[in-house]
Amino acid sequence: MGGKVTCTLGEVKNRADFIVYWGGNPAECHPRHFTKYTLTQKGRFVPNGRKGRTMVLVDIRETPSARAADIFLQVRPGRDFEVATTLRALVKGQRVDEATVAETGLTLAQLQDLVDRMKGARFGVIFFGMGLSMTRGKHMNSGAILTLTAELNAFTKFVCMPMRGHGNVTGADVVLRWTTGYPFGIDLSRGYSRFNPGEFSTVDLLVRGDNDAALILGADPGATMPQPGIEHLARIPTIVLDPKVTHTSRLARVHVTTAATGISAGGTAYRMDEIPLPLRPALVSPYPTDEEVIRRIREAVARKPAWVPEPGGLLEPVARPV
Amino acid sequence: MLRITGGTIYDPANGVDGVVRDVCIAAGKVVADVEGGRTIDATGTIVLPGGVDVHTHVAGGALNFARGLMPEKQRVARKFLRTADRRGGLGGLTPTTFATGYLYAGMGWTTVNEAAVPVLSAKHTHEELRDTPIVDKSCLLLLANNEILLDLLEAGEVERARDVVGWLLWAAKVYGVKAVNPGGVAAWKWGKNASVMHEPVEGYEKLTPAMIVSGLARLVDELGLPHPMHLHCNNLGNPGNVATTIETMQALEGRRAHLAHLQFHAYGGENWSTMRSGAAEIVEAFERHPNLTADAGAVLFGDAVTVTADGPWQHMLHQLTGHKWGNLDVENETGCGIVPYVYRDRHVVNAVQWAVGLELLLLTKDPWRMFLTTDHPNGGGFWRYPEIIQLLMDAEFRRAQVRRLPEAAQSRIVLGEIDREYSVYEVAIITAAGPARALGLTRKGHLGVGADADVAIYPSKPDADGRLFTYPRYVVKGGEIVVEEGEIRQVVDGREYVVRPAFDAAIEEYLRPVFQKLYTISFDNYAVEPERVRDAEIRDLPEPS
Amino acid sequence: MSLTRRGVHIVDTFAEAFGMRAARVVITAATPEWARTAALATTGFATSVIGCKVEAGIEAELSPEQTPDGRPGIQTLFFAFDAEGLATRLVERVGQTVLTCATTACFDGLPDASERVVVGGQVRHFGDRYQASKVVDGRRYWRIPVMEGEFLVEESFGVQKGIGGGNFLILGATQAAALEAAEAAVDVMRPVPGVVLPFPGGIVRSGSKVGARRYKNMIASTNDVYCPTLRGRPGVESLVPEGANCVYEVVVNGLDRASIATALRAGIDAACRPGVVEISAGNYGGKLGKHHFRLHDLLA
Amino acid sequence: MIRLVLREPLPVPLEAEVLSPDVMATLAHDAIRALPVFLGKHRRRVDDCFRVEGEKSDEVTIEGDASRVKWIGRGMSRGRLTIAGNAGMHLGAYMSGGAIEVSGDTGDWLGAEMSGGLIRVRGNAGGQVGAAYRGSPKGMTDGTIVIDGTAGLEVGMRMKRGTIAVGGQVRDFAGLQMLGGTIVLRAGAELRTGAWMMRGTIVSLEPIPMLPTFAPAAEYNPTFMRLVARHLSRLGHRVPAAEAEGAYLRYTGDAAVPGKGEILVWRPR
Repeated sequence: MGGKVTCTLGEVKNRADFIVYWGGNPAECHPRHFTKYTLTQKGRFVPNGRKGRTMVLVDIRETPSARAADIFLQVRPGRDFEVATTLRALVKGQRVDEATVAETGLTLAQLQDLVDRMKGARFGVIFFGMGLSMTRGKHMNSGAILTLTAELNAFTKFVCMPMRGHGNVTGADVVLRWTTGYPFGIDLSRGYSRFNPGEFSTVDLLVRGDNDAALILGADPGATMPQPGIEHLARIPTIVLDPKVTHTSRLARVHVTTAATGISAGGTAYRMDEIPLPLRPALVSPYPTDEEVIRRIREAVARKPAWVPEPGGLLEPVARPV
Repeated sequence: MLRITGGTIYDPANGVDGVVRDVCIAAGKVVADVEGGRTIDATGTIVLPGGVDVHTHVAGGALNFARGLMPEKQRVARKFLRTADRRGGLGGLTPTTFATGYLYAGMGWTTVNEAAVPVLSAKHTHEELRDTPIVDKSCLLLLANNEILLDLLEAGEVERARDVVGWLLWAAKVYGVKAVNPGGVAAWKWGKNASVMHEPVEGYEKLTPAMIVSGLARLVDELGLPHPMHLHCNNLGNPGNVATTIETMQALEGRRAHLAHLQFHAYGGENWSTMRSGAAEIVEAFERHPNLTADAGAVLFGDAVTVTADGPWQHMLHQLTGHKWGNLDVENETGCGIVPYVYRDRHVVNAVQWAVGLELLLLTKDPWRMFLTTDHPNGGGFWRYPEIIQLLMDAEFRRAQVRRLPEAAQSRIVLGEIDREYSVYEVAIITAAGPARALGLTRKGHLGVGADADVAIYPSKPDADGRLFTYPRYVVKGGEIVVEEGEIRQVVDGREYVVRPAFDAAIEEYLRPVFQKLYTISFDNYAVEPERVRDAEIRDLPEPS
Repeated sequence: MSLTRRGVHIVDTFAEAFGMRAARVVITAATPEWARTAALATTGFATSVIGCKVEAGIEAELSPEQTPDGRPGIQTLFFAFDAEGLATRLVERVGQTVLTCATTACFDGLPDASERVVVGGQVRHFGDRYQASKVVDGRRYWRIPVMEGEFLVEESFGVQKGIGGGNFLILGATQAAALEAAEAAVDVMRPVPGVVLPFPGGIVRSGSKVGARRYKNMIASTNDVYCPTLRGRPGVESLVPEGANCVYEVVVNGLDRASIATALRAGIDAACRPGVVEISAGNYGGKLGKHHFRLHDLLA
Repeated sequence: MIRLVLREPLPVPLEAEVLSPDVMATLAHDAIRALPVFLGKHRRRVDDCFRVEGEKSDEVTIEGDASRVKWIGRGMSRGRLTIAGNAGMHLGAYMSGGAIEVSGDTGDWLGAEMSGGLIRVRGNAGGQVGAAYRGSPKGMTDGTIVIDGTAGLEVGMRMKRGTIAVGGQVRDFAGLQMLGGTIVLRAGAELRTGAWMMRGTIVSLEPIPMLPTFAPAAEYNPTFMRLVARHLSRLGHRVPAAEAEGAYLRYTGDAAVPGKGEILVWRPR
């Protein structure tokens, strides 16, 4: 089994001499990534900055990020899993079928060269974006990168990191883990947390129409969900907390305008490498913060007769702790 | 106000060994006497100070990483259903923060020491400790691979190093210093390790693990920290590491130190096929070094999750077992690795490990120096402490377990020949009085007047499994009854212990540029804001000696 | 009292047979011919436990509908003194004669037997870790890569009680008449389910007695009392009557008493024909084997 | 026999792990009606949602569109469960024995981590048939799942033993990280069949796209396929094995692991 081998961004800045971006366009989507953390920064053990680093971009189209790369590998849409799986085999010196490899848009020679460079690196890192994790294969595409990275450590130092989307996804992920034990796709209806992406994850709930209400915070599913999901949001009581009008707020029953976190509301954000950063608001907002609105909703709910989960099912025998 | 009457008191710190008398509580403290208030009839029970866990991993980036890494373990974990006044949670090997509080208190433990905190993510650790109810908490800062510090030690700038340590401790709002595999984690940043005490660390000219050990121990003493340097020795888990551990004891040159989870550092033999217990040698050396305390880090058969800053060891374990592997290197400071593990009684190496933990506890004559831990969750869940206590208190039961081990294992251990049986008094020492003293928590681990009113009241007869200490009748925390008949009755908040060492404030002018060169966040965002720590009890330390 | 059938005198004696352990091995192949080739090889040199450590024979031919893999097959029976012995022989013989034989596969014929011996689980080692196990419908098989493709053999085989050494003697006026009678007997005995005739052609010309008079270390030696040429020789209590000049023995092993009795009854009846003087049976005074078949009871 | 008829369509999912012969076999009528089920976050009685007939039997029939009823037959070890209609997620998960028969479709996680017994689905199944739950080291360890229609993603993910047969096409990642057992795909699969498989057999009667990490070995007629064919024909699924009809092209992989698994693709004469 693979796992997850990663680090904080400073490790990349100070050590990485080989940097792969896969399925992302940092130049446009994470504009400061190159300069602040990865590419052009001079690092403790990479005193020459950009000159001391090799950058590879793997993507389905030649984005502006390609100009920053030393090597651009254009993979056919939806073939990332095949490429990563081939790399896993090559890393271990296994034979692969050249003709089938070619169907990915990359040649065996190109992939073998990439593997040789990866193994030759002193400290390598792979950043994988939503072009990988949100396309056909989803979690298995990410899984392929995670496993490849773990396996490379038999040869040299290698780490990887996901580049997540808008909002503080990482923060939600971190907090949910210590409060419920799981990062996302969590159900609390039986009085304790259960985890099953595909069953409890938002998009699946909405598309199946399993939920009869929705409270939406720091996200705009109305812009990204499949149509059945959007229709369900419009059908049920949907409440949106957002500083601005969004696709979701338009179809919601209630839209509470809140102060923009980080600009006019404080708090803590977790960076993509799970480092907590305090947010210091620069402006004052006439609107309440998300936190305040949620707290007031909780207080209002607390005045109603409390729902307390009842045991009695056989699903999770509450035995001696294991 | 509360009076606990009729119970048999075991309070080793005050020399009380099984005396029937009242414990009186007012305003969260033990007092000489009270008028009125509730009375608990403790007749036929044994009354101990609330347990103190000197070494555990219950909060912060590493443990939270582990939570996300193994949903299959949470799925089978104990469930705490939400009630009107209690939040829900999951138990298991990486419990959610709320469940951590319930599980410790539910067993009679009221103080825990989180043993591994990087400065960079200390804010996160404190957020989790804030959400860990009932128990009081302290935590230790990972420093033995902090590159700013290692550079100063390499350069021999001890004065400045001391100010840096002082500044970092206060920046992180922690209670003490932790050293994990000194130099080895830094080396791991290049995929290397540091398992030889007197060879320079990868990337350094002179600096050796031994120099880091002695240097850091010295700084800790000079800063006058209440808890000595908390040391996870080099070469963890490897056959023959007895030698490394003894070299480390010598490297300390008589300075104070607490050796963590000693079980993992007490193996003889040359390789996995000849690996045997080195407990006798370790204890012999340990007793020659009165400057040291230690905890067992005992392992129990069954599921575990190895969570440690010892990155290189974890990669080894991943390759050994093929189990999933989590690794998180923290810039300039430390790393962490996670690998799920199962200790099997049919597996010779595991059987030896099981025996070594118990041997350390049984061979060490002075219980005030060797404490009960499983290095949770590395050796097994902390909620299994009662199983270890049973093994310590009942030699016959223990031998029966030994006889069930593989022949090959029995020939590599001495556990079968040990007759010692722990008394309740000694149990109170290794679970409460001793750890509290080692941590320098003067109001913990005893029931004398002025002590925090943390009391665990257990039935005097073992339960159906032959165990004491599994289900307390009552647990009192800070004078509040939090557990009754093994059930959580009331959820209170715990405080956090923090030290503020004395250091030259000008050190910031040195640190700021170095920091900005090495790190990726603003120096002004580095330190933990005081308001982030709930109910901090801050202890100001005197000027360095 | 005396019993005759079609003028043939049936001696009032009994055949003495022994309790053994039995296994049933089903061999399938691409054609009936290849199945039979493998079956003959694997049951070859298996006449008597004394010299071969196992007794075996072909029990029946199976149509594709009757075999586990839907190919033509042969059903064989193996007999030995105990399960361990049986296991060793089966591993040797399946390994040397079935594994090696073109297109064959090898299945347990007693799947419901509780007592089992590991056969495929041993033979698999020929696969040098390239073999793969496969469980289908609750039964475990091993797939062993071979030059032809893949040899399939079942992990374990059922073992049950069996009986060896059921027999009768045909005493004829001439060698030709005696052999004719014996062949007639074998023809009607072979089709009986649950039995095999382990000797060449099902017939023994060299009946034996336990031990030897002169060679101390012989386990068995020629049955002198039935050797026509020794009649009248001093010291030989010959049992060959007047007019008889040749004796053949027919030996049958089976899974149970009933099937052996059926086979013996049919065989003796078929052997009662002109030129046969007398039908008798071999025994050791009843001391050695616990299964006795009285000829008169069989024919009653 | 016990008969449960769903009273009306469910507004939200119903978790009803008590709907299994093991639970009901010994219960009297009233006890069955009082069994707890969970409608969303609220605990209800079985008879709040179902009309109940009969008692004390390990023959249980469920009627109506139960496509939102989860965990039916969870961990069942005996008896017969018949569903006249559809069933929701986790049907027969963890089951160790007995038989489940579904006339309609089922949701995801059908027979997940089962260790024995038979599941027969006349309609289509969702994803993760016989799979391991997220993070678990292994999926189904024995038993048989037969689906007449199609199935979704990750069919047989990490399965260790047992047989899965699917009449219609399956989606991506059939046999993902497979550890053993047999998957028979009578109408082929979409992408990434056998990805990262360690051991085990995937049979496809239709040509399927191959990962670059699978290598063709040989065309032959493995004898064990005759056994599989016979086993499945008894369950109404015809699988060819005879030389006369064609042969199987054997691919080995997944070299990424590297694994000892096989994919057998049928080549008709």
